[in-house]
Amino acid sequence: MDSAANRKELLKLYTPMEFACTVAYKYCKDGANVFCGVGLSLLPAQLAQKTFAPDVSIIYEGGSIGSVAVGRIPWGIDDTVIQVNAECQTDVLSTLGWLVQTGRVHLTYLGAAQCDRYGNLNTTLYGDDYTRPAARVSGSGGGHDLAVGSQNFVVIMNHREDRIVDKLDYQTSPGFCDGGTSRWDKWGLSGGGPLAICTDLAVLTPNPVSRELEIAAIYPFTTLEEVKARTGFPIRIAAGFKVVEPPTAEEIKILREQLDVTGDFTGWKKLFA
Amino acid sequence: MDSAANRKELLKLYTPMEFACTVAYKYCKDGANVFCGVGLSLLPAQLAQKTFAPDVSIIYEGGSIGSVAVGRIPWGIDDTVIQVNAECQTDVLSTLGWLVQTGRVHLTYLGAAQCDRYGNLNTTLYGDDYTRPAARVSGSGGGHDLAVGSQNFVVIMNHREDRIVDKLDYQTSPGFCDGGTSRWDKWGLSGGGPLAICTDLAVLTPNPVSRELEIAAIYPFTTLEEVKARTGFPIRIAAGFKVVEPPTAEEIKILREQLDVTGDFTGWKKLFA
Amino acid sequence: MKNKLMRLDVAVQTFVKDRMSIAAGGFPLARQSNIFIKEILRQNKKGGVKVRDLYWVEPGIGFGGSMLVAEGIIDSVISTFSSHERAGLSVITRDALEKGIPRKIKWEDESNLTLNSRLMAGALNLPFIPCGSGIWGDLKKPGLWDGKMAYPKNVVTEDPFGSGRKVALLQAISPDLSIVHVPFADTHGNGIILGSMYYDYWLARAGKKIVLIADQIIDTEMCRRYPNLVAIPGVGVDAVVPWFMGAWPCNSPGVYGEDLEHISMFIKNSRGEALRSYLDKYVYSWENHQQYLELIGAEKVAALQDNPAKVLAEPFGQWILPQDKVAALLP
Amino acid sequence: MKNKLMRLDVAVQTFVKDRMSIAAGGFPLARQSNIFIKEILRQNKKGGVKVRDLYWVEPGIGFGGSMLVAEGIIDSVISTFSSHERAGLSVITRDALEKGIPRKIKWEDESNLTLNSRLMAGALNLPFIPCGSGIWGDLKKPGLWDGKMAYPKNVVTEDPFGSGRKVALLQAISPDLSIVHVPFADTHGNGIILGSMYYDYWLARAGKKIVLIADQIIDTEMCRRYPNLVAIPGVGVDAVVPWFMGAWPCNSPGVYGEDLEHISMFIKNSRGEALRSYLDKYVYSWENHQQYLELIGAEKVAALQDNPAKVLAEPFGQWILPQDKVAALLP
Repeated sequence: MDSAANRKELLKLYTPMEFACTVAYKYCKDGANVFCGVGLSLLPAQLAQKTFAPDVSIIYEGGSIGSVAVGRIPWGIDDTVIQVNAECQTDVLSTLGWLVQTGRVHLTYLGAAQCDRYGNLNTTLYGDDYTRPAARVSGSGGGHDLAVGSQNFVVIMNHREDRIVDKLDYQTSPGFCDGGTSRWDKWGLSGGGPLAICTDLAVLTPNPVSRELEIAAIYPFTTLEEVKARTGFPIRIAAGFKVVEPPTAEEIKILREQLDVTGDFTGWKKLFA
Repeated sequence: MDSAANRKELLKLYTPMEFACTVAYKYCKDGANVFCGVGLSLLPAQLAQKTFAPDVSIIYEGGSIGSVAVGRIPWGIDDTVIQVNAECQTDVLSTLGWLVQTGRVHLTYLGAAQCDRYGNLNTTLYGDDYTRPAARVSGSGGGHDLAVGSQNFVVIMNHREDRIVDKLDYQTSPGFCDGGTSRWDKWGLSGGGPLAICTDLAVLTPNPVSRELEIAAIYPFTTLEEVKARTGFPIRIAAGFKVVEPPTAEEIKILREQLDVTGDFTGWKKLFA
Repeated sequence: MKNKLMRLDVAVQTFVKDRMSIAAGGFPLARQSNIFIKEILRQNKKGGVKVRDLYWVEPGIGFGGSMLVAEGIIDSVISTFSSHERAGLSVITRDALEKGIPRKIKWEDESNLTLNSRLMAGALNLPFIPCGSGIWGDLKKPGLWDGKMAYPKNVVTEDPFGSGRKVALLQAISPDLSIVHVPFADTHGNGIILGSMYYDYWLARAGKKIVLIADQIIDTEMCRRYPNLVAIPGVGVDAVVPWFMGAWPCNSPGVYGEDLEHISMFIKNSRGEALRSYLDKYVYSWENHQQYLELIGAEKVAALQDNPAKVLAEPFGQWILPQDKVAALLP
Repeated sequence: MKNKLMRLDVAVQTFVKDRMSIAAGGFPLARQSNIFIKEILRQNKKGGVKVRDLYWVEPGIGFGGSMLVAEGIIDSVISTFSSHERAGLSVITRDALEKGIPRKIKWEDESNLTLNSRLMAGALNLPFIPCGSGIWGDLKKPGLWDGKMAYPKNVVTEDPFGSGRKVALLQAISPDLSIVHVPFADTHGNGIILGSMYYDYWLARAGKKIVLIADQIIDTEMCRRYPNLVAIPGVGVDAVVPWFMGAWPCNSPGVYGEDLEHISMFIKNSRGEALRSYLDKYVYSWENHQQYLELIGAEKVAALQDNPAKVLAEPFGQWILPQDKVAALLP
């Protein structure tokens, strides 16, 4: 099989982030309480809700629970389109404090600027000087709290050697901390940590013992060599490694026609430009 | 003047607790935020509101703010008659936690089973064994919190030697603690403590230095001797000591016709039985 | 979201276990979980549950709590007061505390701020919370007083940030079960409260499990129209028990007022044979919701509903589900 | 209760002082106190106030906060993120942090739970509060980073009640002033929020002084009918500034949606001359509420009001006071 040709063909049909979303949404279970952040992390729970998980409850940290976005995908958790039909409007202490910290949130989707070998995340800044960052990103928002208390989380992010890194420029949100069982033993954090990092190239999952990220799967348009080259630390291959199947027609139809209609999130409209 | 005859005459016209209420309500200032508890402590703020302090805001610890009781005086802060026309319904953390502890409550009316020489209160039990009290009374409720955080408070209670005592059977709510400035220096409590103890015989106020209670006034139907005899510790006479004037016709009219209509609180109906 | 409606008997059988801690919402005259409490007693008699020693957390021990004490299935109480407000002190609680009738109970006194704070800490999964109350006086002394303290009481400490201020650290309470009576809830568990909230915002959230008892089940569309009225988000609630007049003889503002006549009668019948007869009639004699309502009496129900606070519920009548629809939704 | 209505300019002159801390409610797209922020800048120019160094506390620095940074009157920020959500990061905040344009600002990063908890602690007059967040990572490191730390950051400690659990103790924040935009408030200061509350329940309560900005002034009768919708009790509020469209270009759910077009335009005009022109036009050029509305444009106002979330406010239209009545009530 000619992987270069293969890649070329698939990337005419799907964007890498459509791969990431269609891998990520499968971690969502029907009936689960799912927390969504901003940007790409908004998509998987909504895709799950519109397919196999109609009874999922989507929680936004601002306090909106059970809403279905009206008209367009929200620009943020504070967008009016998710203020319309929520079953309940409460506040940040009730979402991040009560629901998340008591373990009532089963799954959270997070974005990140950087992720280290133990799934710890940086969403704050690039550079080595906090007082004058090379680039300021957004900040923790509720990310730290969700990483601490959510039963599990899944990260969606870009895969570059300066993003999947050995050492974070800023430690915003905990994954498996120092690895192994340190998240619980040493740091006493309540939640279970990251299930997977879904990038635009591959799916990384923690080794069950060391909790170091390994390559669990790659997308068919890339190669293990490319993934390793784009990872900022020497990364192992997980047991059961596989190549991800392309998104199904139904997944793509819902993603493009009902969710990311404008293409702002996955960039799919550029495929046809 | 024949004090015995005098007494007899006045007690045909007013009950002792009507004296207590009409003294107590004058501590209320117009525009003040006033906290009311149960029983007799409900009356003074409402009397003030209906006379010289129309802009008083009455707060009940359950969360009802700004309500005017409909039909009858409430049996408690949880009575439906103050659920009807409140401007705001919130919760105990907002009333006792936020409003009281940040000093936004100017005055509180409290009842008590016992009061000691420094205005500390017992509303919990009689007897010297917590594990088997001679008599259980109600308990703190919000009394402790109000005594801690309210800018000031006024107590309405019965005057007997086992009620105005040297030593409380149970220390429920702080007055001036160990006396002097110990309330602030030693215990670090935020509010200002008791302004007055209005009993069925007299008005006790704290000495400005020692903070020990002194007899500031007695009602015209009693004597200093009687008050001293009914006080469980040797009590001094305050500077400016006086004899209280009987309630005015207007005060009595409002108390009986608009507030304590049934006479359950002050017992006025028994005068005419 | 899931349909969380559950029959009263099933809810008690599912969620109530011996030696568990239960936090019950409301206030002595308001929205106490009286029907749930009665069903604990009924199931205990029928063998649906076997409960001997409950650890009971309630702002003020009034009607329901007193019945549990009377039937001897309370081991320990954390509370701030015990009374039926102006109707009088709780005779039953006094007899238990003063005379050990029908058994000695352990009692821990709190203030309304310290107890509500401890429950908020539980709801937020914090092990403790500071408070300005509980520094001076006897509230900070050990409360559960049978000689074997379950845990130490308030730890007075200084602000580590250097303000010099003293606070009491209060241990969090995360009850095994929180039960709260609300006038309205939908099938997803979204609970709406009208009138004073008392502790219920945080008391509900504090439970490891959360059960609401609702006078009326409403269409979720009402929650979507008034999402800011939902005080208890359904996403965290485990079950909703529909039971009209479930708080009686307490009030449920918007739906009915307190039955002061009945509460006064209960206080007068709080001892010996009179108490036995009372419990036999009002707790054990009836078999279903219809008989329960008949026991209260149609006239009394109508009178209690005809209450000035009904104005609070006026806008919401159109979303109340009819009884047959609720029955069909009950598993 | 007292009439607490106050003109915008008077409110800024009354409550805003240099070197004070201000906590501002909302979220980057929602109910930010934009008109109050603009008035701070306007009064600063006119001499009504003289503000150089504010200590700014806000969940997410978006439109309003960015303007204050752009005009160089922010000394320090405590926040959790800085962005206009999907519209993009705050260019102005980035320029200040990365390049010191127009001046270097001090920045302290929190998470949404830690910052909201710190404000709740302030509202409850607690010196600190524990939290499960802020134990691991860099959020617990000193934040206000000019070399002279104003105070130590999170103190990680163990539960004194022996659970073995670790928590971070977070220092309380009691801002000198809390400002919160609400769709509805009455003259007594009772504030109603529709849609997500974000931090505002506790952020409002945390202020030593509390000012609400309301799109509409409602008759107190509405509060009496829907007392459970009052999120911010008037009894603790110091002033209410009536200003329709005051949150624009953010949303005020129930009244209008966010103006994404304008926010995107603002981001594109966040530097140099373009920024100057933007501020001249949108902050300084107008003289009164009518001119402010004209600047937005009647068509735009109508379009933003015609928003699906208007359903949330539908039941309340009858209690909105007309403009002339509000004007008459303003001292």
